[in-house]
Amino acid sequence: MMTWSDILTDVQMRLGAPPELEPLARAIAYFIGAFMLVNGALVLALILIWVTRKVVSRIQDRIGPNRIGPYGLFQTVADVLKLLSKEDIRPDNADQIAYVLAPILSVFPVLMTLAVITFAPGFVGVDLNIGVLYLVALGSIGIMAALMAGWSSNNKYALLAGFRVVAQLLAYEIPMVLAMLAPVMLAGTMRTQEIARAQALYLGPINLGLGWFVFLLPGAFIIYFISALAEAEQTPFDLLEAESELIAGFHIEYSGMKFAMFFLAQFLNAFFLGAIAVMLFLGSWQGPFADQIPLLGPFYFLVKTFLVYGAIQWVRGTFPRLRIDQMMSFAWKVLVPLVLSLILAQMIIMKLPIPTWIGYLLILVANIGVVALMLRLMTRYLKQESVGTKRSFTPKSLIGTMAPVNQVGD
Amino acid sequence: MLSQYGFILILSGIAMIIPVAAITIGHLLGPRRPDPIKNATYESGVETIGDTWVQFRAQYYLIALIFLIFDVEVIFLYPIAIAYQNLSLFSVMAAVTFVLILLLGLFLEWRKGALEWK
Amino acid sequence: MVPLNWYLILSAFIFSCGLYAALGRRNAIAVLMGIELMLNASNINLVAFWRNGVAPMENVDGQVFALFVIAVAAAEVAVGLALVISIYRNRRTVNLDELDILKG
Amino acid sequence: MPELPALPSILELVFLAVALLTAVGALVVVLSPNLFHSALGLAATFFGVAAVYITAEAEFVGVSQVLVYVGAISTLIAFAIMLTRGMMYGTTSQRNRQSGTAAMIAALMFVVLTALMNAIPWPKAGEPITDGEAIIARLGSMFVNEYVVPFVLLALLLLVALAGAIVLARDRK
Repeated sequence: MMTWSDILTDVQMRLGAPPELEPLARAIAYFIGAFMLVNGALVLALILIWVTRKVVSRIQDRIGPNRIGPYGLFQTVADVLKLLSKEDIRPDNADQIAYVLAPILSVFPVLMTLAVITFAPGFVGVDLNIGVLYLVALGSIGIMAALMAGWSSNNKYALLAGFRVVAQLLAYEIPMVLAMLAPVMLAGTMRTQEIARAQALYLGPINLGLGWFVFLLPGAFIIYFISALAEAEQTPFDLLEAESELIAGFHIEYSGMKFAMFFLAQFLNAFFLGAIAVMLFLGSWQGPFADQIPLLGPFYFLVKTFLVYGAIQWVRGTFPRLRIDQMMSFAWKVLVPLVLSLILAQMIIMKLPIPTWIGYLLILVANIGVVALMLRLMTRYLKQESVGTKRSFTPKSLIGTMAPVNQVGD
Repeated sequence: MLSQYGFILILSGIAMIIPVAAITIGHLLGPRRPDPIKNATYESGVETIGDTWVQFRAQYYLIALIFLIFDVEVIFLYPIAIAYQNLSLFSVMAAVTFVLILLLGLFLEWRKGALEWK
Repeated sequence: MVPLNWYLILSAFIFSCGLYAALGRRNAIAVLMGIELMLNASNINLVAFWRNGVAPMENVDGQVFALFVIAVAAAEVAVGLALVISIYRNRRTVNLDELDILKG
Repeated sequence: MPELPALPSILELVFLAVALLTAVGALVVVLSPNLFHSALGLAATFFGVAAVYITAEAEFVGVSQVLVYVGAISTLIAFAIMLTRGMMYGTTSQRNRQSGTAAMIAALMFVVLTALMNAIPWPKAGEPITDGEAIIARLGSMFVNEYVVPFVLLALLLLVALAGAIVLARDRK
């Protein structure tokens, strides 16, 4: 299997590089690849911010950016220029080193995610043996960044928000990691490339490319999706930096480009968590005829990722925020027990002496059972909550009454 | 195999340089007119009283604690998942016991009320 | 390959730092950090000896030990810090030389 | 992928850089008067140690190190520092009465150990590793075969530690 780095190295060797410089050629190939990946991600972020603002505006019956460029396309560029020209304020009693380091460390892990994302067969940064855990481990750096930002600003609100963010990230990381264990166990590998390959579906010699794990593990997928929303600090889990209510939580003291770094990290993180969902559950580049026409692979991958990202924005545009106690108990009392029982069921089913397809069927049944249980728990909880919020009056229409208010005692 | 990590190394270099460059450019391009009010702690215009000392509740510690224990158990489950195809029934029972003890721990915390966010 | 004694010297350095923190700092949390450093140093040794041992593909015991050490260190730090917090609640200090309640 | 002939020297350079990061982090932990700086230094050390594992081709131990130490233990320590603050910006010394002796013991220890490590003729470096994934699978099967008793005992230990720590740290009414 030729990977992109092999091809690039090969090209350099053909161009007449001496054989003893082969490691250097490989390093140059790696550098080109890494450079393209990172810059691609930055351009993607520009588009992504515009798409997000447009989509959420439409959902909420607004227009969104429409002044700069056609359809407001260059709004983000203008924003970046504005942020560049802003004063770089450093609070007097901030801890200078940690204060500067925190925004850098929040972008760093997000960009590092690119290393194991599978765009097409052979086109993955590197196919690490620990791919899936590598993705999880990068999240730990993000946690440290939030902690450093909160603490070094020397502001009690930043500190409190930083701690709450960390508590949220910690609480939802466990269900996320355990949900990621389900496809890893099915594929028997942590290499993202191999997981993608395991999601092929052969009908005779033809690869239909529809053996996506989501068809087998819908429960694990939904749990992953919910936890990913919380990890990306997206609505309904964004109560710590609710743009419309609070002043941005732990990065309250940041201005200019440092603030932009947190912003960039958050957007790209949401997108990459969607990409991870695609890699683990939605078949990565797999799809009909992806084997025959190589260009379809990256196309499928990007389309799926944008769809998942769109779903995240859809949720963001429609759902109200949770309270912090609801959020915490949802992670520990609903998601973790459910995903643990799911893993337990999968472990036992995979060792039962039955044909594979019956095993798959049983896993599917277990997953659907988990989803049903989760929905049941949630509806029960919502009913229980809605008792306390009875309306004091019944509005005549949704918009409100146009009739003049009765003047009392005049 | 180690040459794979060469890519990680190069990528981490670039991923470090990008935010550093952005912040440096922002620092150079932006105006610099510090004054004591601007550089004071931002609390919506209200003057800061006392230092950053806030009373934290042990709840945060408990969340991190539960996370730590679960994290440790997760790192033991992943290699088992990799080796799963070749494990005997006895080994699988050991792994199942491991997960069951994990669940037991969770229910213990639940009963003790460590999961309530008050 | 990196020579074995480079790993060992690094590990000796970290161990010495940890030893100093464990013996010379007043704050209980700093002492716990020192203990963590020492455990990490021992782990470096385990991994380095595994790598330089016979048939590292087969005999992965060094890595198994390292993982067990990580797990036990996690349990240790959890209980240790909980003790520190509990002491702080009762005595309003975490400086170890002020905790002389058992002095006769 | 072909084994690169020039890799050893590059690997050694990388190791030296990583070791420097680790050592500086460890020094910050020990010498910084501010406890939170110590915690950050500790996180840097943990990260450096994970990179050291990777130079030794123990990928899984490296990633576990990042997950458990950087992700969980550093955070736990930071939370504990916040819960027991009050001395953080205080003027009291961070060192106790025996710190001079402790420094001497630690320095002596380092010198003796280093001399010892250099004196012993270690056997030449080990065999190359061809399949990293097989090692992870081997780890997994060893947990539930050769090391099954410690494995289950470990689960019990973690359970007991969890229960005990929660009883100790919980807010009392």
